[in-house]
Amino acid sequence: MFYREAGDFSTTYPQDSQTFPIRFDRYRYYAVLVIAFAVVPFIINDYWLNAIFLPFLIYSIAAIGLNILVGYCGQVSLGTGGFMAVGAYSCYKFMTGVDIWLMGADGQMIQYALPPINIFFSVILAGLVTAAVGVLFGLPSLRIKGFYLAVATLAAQFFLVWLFNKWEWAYNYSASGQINAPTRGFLGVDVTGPATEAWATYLFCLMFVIGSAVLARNLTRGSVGRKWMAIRDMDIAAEIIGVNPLRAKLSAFAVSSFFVGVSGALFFSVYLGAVEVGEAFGIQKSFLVLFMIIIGGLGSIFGSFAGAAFMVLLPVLLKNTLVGTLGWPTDLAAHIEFIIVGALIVVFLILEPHGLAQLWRVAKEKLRLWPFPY
Amino acid sequence: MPDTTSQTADLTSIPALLARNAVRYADRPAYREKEFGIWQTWTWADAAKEIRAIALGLVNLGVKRGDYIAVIGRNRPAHYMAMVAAQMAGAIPVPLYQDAVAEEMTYVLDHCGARFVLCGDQEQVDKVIEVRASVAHIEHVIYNDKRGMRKYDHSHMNALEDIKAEGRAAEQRLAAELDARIAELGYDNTCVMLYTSGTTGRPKGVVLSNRNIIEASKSSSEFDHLRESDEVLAYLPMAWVGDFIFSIGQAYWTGFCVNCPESPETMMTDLREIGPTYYFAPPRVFETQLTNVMIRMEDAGRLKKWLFDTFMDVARKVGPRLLDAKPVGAMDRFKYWLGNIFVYGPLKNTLGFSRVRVGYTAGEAIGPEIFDFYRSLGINLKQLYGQTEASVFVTAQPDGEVRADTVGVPSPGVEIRIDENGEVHYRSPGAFVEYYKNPESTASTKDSEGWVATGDAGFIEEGTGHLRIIDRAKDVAKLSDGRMFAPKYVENKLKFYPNILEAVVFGAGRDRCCAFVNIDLTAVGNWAERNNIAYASYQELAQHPEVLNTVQGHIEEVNRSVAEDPMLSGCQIHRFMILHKELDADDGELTRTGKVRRAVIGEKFKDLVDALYDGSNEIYTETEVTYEDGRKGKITATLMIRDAAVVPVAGQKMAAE
Amino acid sequence: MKDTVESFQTPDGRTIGGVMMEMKHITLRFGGVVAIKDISFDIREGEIRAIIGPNGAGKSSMLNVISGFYHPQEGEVWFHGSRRPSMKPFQVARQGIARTFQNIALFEGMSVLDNVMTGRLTQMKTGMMAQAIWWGKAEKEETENREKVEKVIDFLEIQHIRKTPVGRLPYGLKKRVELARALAAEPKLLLLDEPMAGMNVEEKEDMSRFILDVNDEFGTTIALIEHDMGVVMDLSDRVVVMDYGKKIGDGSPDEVRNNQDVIDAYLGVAHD
Amino acid sequence: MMPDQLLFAMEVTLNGLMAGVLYALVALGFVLIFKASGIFNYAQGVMALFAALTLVGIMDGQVPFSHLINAMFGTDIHDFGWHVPAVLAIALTMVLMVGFAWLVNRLVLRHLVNQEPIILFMATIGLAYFLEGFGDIMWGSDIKKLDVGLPQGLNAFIDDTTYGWFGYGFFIDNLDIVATVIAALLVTGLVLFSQYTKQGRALRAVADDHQAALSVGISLNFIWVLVWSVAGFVALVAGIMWGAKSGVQFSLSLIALKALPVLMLGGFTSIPGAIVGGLIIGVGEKLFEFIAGPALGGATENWFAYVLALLFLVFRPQGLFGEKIIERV
Repeated sequence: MFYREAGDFSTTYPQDSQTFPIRFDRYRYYAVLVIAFAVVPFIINDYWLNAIFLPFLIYSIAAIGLNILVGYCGQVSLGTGGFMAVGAYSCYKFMTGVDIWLMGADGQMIQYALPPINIFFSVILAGLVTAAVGVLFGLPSLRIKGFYLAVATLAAQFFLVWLFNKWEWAYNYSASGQINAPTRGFLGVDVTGPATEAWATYLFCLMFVIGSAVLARNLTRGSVGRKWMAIRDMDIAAEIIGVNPLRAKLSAFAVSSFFVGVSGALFFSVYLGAVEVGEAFGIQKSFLVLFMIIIGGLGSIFGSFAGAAFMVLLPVLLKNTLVGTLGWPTDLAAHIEFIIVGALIVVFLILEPHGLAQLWRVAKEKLRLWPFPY
Repeated sequence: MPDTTSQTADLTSIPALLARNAVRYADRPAYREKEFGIWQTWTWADAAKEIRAIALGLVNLGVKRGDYIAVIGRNRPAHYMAMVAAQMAGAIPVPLYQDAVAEEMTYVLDHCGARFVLCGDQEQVDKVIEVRASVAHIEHVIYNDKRGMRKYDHSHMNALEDIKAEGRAAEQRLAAELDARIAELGYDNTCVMLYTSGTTGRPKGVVLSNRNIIEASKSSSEFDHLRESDEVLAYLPMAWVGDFIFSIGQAYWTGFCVNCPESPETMMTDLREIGPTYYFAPPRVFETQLTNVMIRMEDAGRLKKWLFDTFMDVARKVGPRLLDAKPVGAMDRFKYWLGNIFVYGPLKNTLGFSRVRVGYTAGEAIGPEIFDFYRSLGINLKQLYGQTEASVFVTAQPDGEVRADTVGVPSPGVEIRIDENGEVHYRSPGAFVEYYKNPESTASTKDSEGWVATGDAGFIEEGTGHLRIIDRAKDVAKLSDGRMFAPKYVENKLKFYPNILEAVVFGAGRDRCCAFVNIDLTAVGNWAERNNIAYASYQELAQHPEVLNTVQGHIEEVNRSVAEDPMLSGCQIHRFMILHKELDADDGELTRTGKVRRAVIGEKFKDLVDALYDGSNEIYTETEVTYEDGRKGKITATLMIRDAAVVPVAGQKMAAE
Repeated sequence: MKDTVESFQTPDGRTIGGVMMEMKHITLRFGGVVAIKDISFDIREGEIRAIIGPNGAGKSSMLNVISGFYHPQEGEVWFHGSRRPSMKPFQVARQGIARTFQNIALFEGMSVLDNVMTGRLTQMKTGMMAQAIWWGKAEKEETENREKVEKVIDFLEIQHIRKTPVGRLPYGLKKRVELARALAAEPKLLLLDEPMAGMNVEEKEDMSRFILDVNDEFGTTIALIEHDMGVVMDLSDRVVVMDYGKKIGDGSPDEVRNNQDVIDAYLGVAHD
Repeated sequence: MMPDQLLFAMEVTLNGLMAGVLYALVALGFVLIFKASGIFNYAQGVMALFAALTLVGIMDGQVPFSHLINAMFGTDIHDFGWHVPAVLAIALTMVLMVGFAWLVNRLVLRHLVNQEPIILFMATIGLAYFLEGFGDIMWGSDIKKLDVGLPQGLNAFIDDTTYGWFGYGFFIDNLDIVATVIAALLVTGLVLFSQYTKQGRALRAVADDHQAALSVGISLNFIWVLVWSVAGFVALVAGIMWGAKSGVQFSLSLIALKALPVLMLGGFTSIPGAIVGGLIIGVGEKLFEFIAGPALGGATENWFAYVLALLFLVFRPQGLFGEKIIERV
């Protein structure tokens, strides 16, 4: 209905294959950016930040990551929690200064500490480390397919969580076994630690979100993305037309894990501040993110955002209505949330396997054809 | 006219205009074509280079001054460029209808004596090779699309690309020669020769000089304030004068961009993508489009349908007034504004008319409600009256004085007079030079003072000064009792009904009028579907009693309206039948531009005509038809004949007593 | 030796070059089952080579051997004059061998355009980083390949469905898109596995025309499997006939047509 | 006399074997459903939890949904104050599980036929979530003791005999022994069922080829309800065992996860595979913990099974007893 496409044509291939080929969509996208960068920071407060914006932004990154692996490359992973943990802990090490033990002249082990790295780069490095780990656990994907692989990735989940429980080096030998984010700044503004401004942390995460979205889009629109999708849709045919399955799958694992790692790093350093691996990055996290992309829409970057938003908002709403309004006990609300989420997953898989993104697409088509029905 | 000549002294030929545009609009788009998924674009600078290269190539190929170069193919930039290139080389381009049947093409190619023929693709080449057998003077065939051409004998054949390449290579050698030829071009050189798809007899080659084309383009462009930023979609046959004026004359004069669709099938989507600002279409196109809109809306949900109906009512009320900048109440303005959001805007968008600034329709009369529909949407659709001999423009409707039943006031620089027996004559800078190799018809149409007979009967409305066309002058005849018989006038009224595709009215020299009717398969078929009436074929549907009733209803309405005009009241239809086949250009029943050939039809279906008048109620008939692939076949049918109620008028009473 | 015969002209004026690919004594087993038994034949530059035979004759298996999907227990595959080592299918593809599949193997989740673009993957070289940045190298490469692909799309007359998801297409068009995907790779050797299976007469005619045009315009060497004898005889320059995994005939359509074993095989004479 | 280490190892192995049998039991639930409907039922573990919760709830005469009711109407009801004998309670629970099986088939599976396995897998994850929340709402999420009267504590007999032999008494819990016996019986029972009963054969037929099964007039719906009920039954038993051992609580649903590696080892389609796989995992993780645990800081059971299965799969993708996959184009 609002589309005016007459006179909206492309004279070059880049124009034709741009992310938002339709002018109207393009403008809407710019509008969203403007609001996100120039409006929200001024009105945001701590409640909104911690209840909605931070989790939404950070989970969006994770969802994008997982979507690349599951939605684009068709390799199901249940190890997201574990990989987020890798991101979190490596970020912790980088921002506090990695310490290495070397054999001294006298045969004694001596500890050397590298200087702490700026939080921004710590997050990115954390992503890279996670990518490496991801590749490692992705190796079996060449031999194992479908849910055999899905189950196999549980190994990553459990092993990694266990690892960060037992490995003192990872949490700097702290007695509690927890990791705590020290106060760190970016461009002179504190983004981690106890005393941070809402707008600062918000913008810091937003930056990463936009970055991730753009990178993901670029990767999925070109040859790399086509390799992934080819593997997803029909791996045998893909190999016969010249796709190297191992490289395609591993690259998907790497990229996916990178984003997941970044989100893990932010989740720990910016959002929680203090983390106990078992509860922060348990198997439930893996499922949560998986649900985000199922409900949001597999193989769609927009879907990743939609799903994240949905899964973040749902509990908040339930809590506000059941606990806030009706005054029910919290645990009850939690259980009801379980029921609703579970039911939703099933319903979505039955009615709209392509999730919110597909609903959005359909609605858009209808608007473009308006007033005609077809 | 010396004055205008002096004004545009330096711009007295298309190549001259090109040279100007190549500088003034160097980086503006001159041509676009949807190919390989995107709109390939040529700026005026590019176009100038391309065209020059082709021109050199032609000279190199041995094109001499005054040669005729035939161009056969769909609307493509390369073809337009080739025509201009031909002019540069001193030759005269002769665009032909690509869907012309071999024998038609043979005649034209033979008549114009073309030494060179440019073909769009293999299909056209094959035709020309066939023709070449009988037409000796065709020396060389140039083709644009290389697909499937590799196996052909190339001793007298080239791809346009190669010509271009050779041209570039020959730049050094032939530049001087070419420049000389370009310099020679003046107002009085022939610009183009166009064959009129004569409604009767052989097509005639209308010779149009640079003066004709450029003056016509100039004045019409100013008339509608066309600018270099305008966009047109070139989809009508290149051999038709209109396309030449829009896509070359006006385009080169104002420097706007000509867009060519990817293929006839994708025409509608391409139209939508480009969203032209200046648009021409014959009434047929608007008609079918409206029919489609209505059919598609039939299946819309309740809400959408309600929105559509309510707001279309609003539009009909205030839309045209707004267009003509007449006073409109605030409430209505608001309603219209809403409607624009919910209906008109999206509708225009889906039809591709969002950006249309000036839209024209011509060729035949357009149904008032069709015309009003588009105008009420806020599309500035107007009518003009013109013909090949006039380089299109005789009259046109100025903004703000647009009506369905007139064809407007004389275009700038055009004088009009109506002679004693009602025929319209005009004199204008656009008036053609002559009919090629045909002095006698030239003499019979154009007199010594340059007055040209249009062959149409009409009159100038008192007060408004608008011209109204009744019919072809020669078709305006008398009934046996001497009353006026203007078949076209009635046929048009009939054709305004969506159910009726074509109508042919007989009555010249007879005591009363009878008619053939063609039903519109889309509209009627759709109606049949919704009333689940099963039908196997066009004929079966055509003879369905329900259909006959509907058509009879339409005819009787028309009779009533015709009766209102005492001058034409004799033209009421007493009996009619629905034909068993659609009238078709391939069977010679219509002209290539889709006008009915009354004589031919009267001859071909003599048995049916007689049946109409001998009072029988049905008749069995056999007819030969030509299928798309050229095969011939026979169809047989038994046709119902119905009587239609007529309004008794003074004239008849007297005749009765 | 006939394998070394130099290029010659076909009646319709196409040049057939020397041997491009040669299969030497190929034997392929699945467990106990012998799918192909000691078969040898060659494929020449620029020719249309057909492999025919009744169901279960091992035709598809042979194609799978050529495209490196199956690895024969015995025998050698020679390509461009050198023995081909055991390769993964994607390596074979990169040698310039493209194929279509008997039961269409398009990527249902993608548009026609993307499917055909996947055919170019072997030619696209920019690394992940460049892709992630996109502007510059990756975009340039994308555009260049898009141009090539659009030529193919134009050639096979599928412009109107460019952006349609392949899932929505009718069978006949899917086959054409698959051919487009294979062509996009600009293969030296094109393998067609029953290109006309399940098509109606017009579709078959179209497809034959396209196959001939491909061979004609691009000089692509084509090896095809087909049931429809008539089609095969019209299309191909030379025909290999297989039956129960054995080669029972090889030669020009006419030679094969008059070969007694072939006639028996097709009339279904009992095998002893 | 033997070196202590070896004795410990033997003891550990023994315990491992017994744990393994339980793994096998849970794994069977998966195998059944997978064979019959190609669905990898992630919800199996939660079913066990749900079954156990229900059993306890019924035995203690809890009022279902008392939480919810109290929250909604401000009432304060908890239980009916009666106690249901174990046998009856088990029967009732079983009925409930059958009902659940029917619902699952009716509301979920029927709408997902011919979807890729992975979609179905995700659906069962959703199912698991639903059931978990549902169970908690129905019976409350507090840890409960489950006692259906199984013997518990040190088995004196084994202790004495082994002491007699090695001068070191093995510590074996009676419950484990009972569990093992029951599990063993159940396993044999299931094997016999699928081999020798009409339904069993039908089930196998379906597993081999849906179309064929349909054509010989076997109702898919019936089979699915059947297998889900059987799976429910298995879940119930497993629930009782683990419940009795370590109380009924959320962690119980994780034993399902433990069964996954078992399946990967044994192959999703093979009953003997499930059994052998179960034993391997059981023994393997206990021994590994016994040998390498201390060095690694313990709690290696959390992941050992998975990593083992993962490595194993890399070399034998189809598992121990799974059929070899031949790819075709």
